[in-house]
Amino acid sequence: MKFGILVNEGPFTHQASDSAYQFAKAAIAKGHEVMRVFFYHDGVNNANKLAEPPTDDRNLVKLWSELAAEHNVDLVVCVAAALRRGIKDDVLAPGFRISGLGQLIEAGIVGDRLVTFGD
Amino acid sequence: MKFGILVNEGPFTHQASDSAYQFAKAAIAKGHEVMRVFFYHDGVNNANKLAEPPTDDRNLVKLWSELAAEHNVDLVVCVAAALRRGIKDDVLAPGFRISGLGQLIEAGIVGDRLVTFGD
Amino acid sequence: MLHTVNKSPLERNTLESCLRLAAKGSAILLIEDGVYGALAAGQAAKEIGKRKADLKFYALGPDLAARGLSESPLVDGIEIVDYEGFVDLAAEYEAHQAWL
Amino acid sequence: MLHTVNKSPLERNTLESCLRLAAKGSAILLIEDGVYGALAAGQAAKEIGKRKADLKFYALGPDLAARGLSESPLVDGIEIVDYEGFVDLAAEYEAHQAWL
Amino acid sequence: MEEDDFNPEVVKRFMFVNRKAPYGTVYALESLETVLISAAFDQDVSVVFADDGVFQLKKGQDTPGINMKNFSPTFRALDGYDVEKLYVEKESLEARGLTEDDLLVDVEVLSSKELSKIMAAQDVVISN
Amino acid sequence: MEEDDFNPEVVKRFMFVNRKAPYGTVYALESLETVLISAAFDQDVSVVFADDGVFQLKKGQDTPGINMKNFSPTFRALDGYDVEKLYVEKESLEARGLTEDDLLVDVEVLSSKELSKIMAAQDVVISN
Repeated sequence: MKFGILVNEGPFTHQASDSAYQFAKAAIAKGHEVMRVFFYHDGVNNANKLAEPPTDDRNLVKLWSELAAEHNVDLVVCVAAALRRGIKDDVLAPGFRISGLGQLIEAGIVGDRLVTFGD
Repeated sequence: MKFGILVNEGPFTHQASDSAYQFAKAAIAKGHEVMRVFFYHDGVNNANKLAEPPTDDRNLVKLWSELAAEHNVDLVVCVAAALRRGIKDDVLAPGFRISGLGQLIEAGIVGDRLVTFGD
Repeated sequence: MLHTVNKSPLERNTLESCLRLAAKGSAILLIEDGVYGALAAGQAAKEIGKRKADLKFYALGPDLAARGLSESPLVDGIEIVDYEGFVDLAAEYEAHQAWL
Repeated sequence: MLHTVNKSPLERNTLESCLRLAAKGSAILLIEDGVYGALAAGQAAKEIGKRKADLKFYALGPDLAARGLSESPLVDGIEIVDYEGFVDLAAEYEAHQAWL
Repeated sequence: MEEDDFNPEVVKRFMFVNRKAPYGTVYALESLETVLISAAFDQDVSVVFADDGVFQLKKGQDTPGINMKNFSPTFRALDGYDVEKLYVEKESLEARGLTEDDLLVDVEVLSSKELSKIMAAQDVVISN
Repeated sequence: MEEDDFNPEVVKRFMFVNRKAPYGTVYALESLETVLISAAFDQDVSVVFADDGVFQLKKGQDTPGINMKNFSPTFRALDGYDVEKLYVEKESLEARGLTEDDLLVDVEVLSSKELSKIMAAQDVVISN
């Protein structure tokens, strides 16, 4: 099955990004495809490569980048939400790309399921 | 009177930063001193100079920088919260400085009032 | 103590908790989405009414206006203030507690 | 429809709204702080009980464990799943609605 | 994604669920941006207002005092984007002392029970 | 700020109010960091747990399954920082079916009324 995932909150402040990541990993482990993760609202902050959590804490930005590299997951950051919040190419972590909201709607059309995580 | 202000949320997503800014402006207009604004939790995102909201929307990062310049307000970003979220000197807007949580406690001790804005 | 409540009483429990824990003689200022709590037709009206003898209630005018509530009947006795009035309240009461 | 609720029923109105609007035959999965709604001793237990004939209820085990609730009695009939179980539910039901 | 995965013939039922008040958070505004974009994809789009989301449609919003943009006129423009199914939950209106006359656009007011059935029939539900 | 503004003799009553559950949001963890720092300033510090904040003190937290750090043991360390006034609201405990035995540190359980009086006497209240 082809999953799209919507993440509405940034890393660390809310558990949304953690839950979405665990869901994506479990879906892939079960043989499903995670075709796209779309980051909207404060979710765009998941793409900030400058994030440097304490060494005994998880680094969600890095975890998403690794997931993209290993399993060919398309990580899309909404351009309008990102501009407003100062997430630009200068700070974009590997594996993320900035694009339009149309990519979210497309994931809804093309994917079998869209699963949402937020505050 | 000497006010300290605590801002717990980033710009745009929650009204907290707007309310804190309006409060600070009104306090200064009434002849009070705003000695320090301390940005904690997602509040550290208020210091991201890359933020570029639509031209018909307010730009909170810029408004805070201007307030600091015009009225000598000390804008302090919590270093631990900022590191976790990727707010570093590279992206720090004018007028903000990164420092420790002790600056919040100190504002509570030295100021006459600490006023908090959050989610 | 000046208490601020910034969430709708129909979405979160902050106004309820504030009403339970605010000591006699305190003031409660409703700001941001908290101003929905000031509506006479809202379900928080009764709870606010119960504490009107003990507490002073205020609502932030600019937040009411933004939400289209300038003409809406508010709970009897709630005073409308602007940001300067907010500053006055913060100066008048010896400390501030935000119910987040 | 698979519904997820991620907030405590004592803090927010999301579980209440979900219970009001979830159609018969749907499943409700409690995740993150939503797992507090699964507690047998909690005030949401009664409301969940009322819809047990219509809806299936699940709670995410890792979120229960994180919060120290692994040994706590849950509302009768709530099934515990892990993240893979969450994926199975998302695949089994034809759409997902997050109550945020 | 391969280009040929995209089948322009597919029409899915997309529902946008608005349960949050405007201005206190940005969700209402950013959700509206998503609705507008979705209109370009020729899907079967509906928008639901329930709980405090009904306040998004309140007449008379006047925002200069909080220095934010009043985006409520955009709801009136939805019609021009062929987004015509706007549903409001009756129970949510009533709990807030509002009636249809308080709303700035024409909507269909539905009971929880009626709304519940429509929600259950969606292919994609986007909430925030 | 001028250096000479800082008077080390000042002792204010600082209260940290925790009303949010752990893990679902970061507020509980980051608030605890503030409490620890405050200990270095020789103020009169107290920490309140009310509403879902009482869950922060629940015994048996076990977080590897959600890949987050279990910070609850730090509450046990507060004593070593001379942060000894931990207040829990009785009504909040009861509404959640909890008793003092469920908590991982010694606390003072107070009624809303008693807690209300202590809150009213604070100089600085920090909440999140």
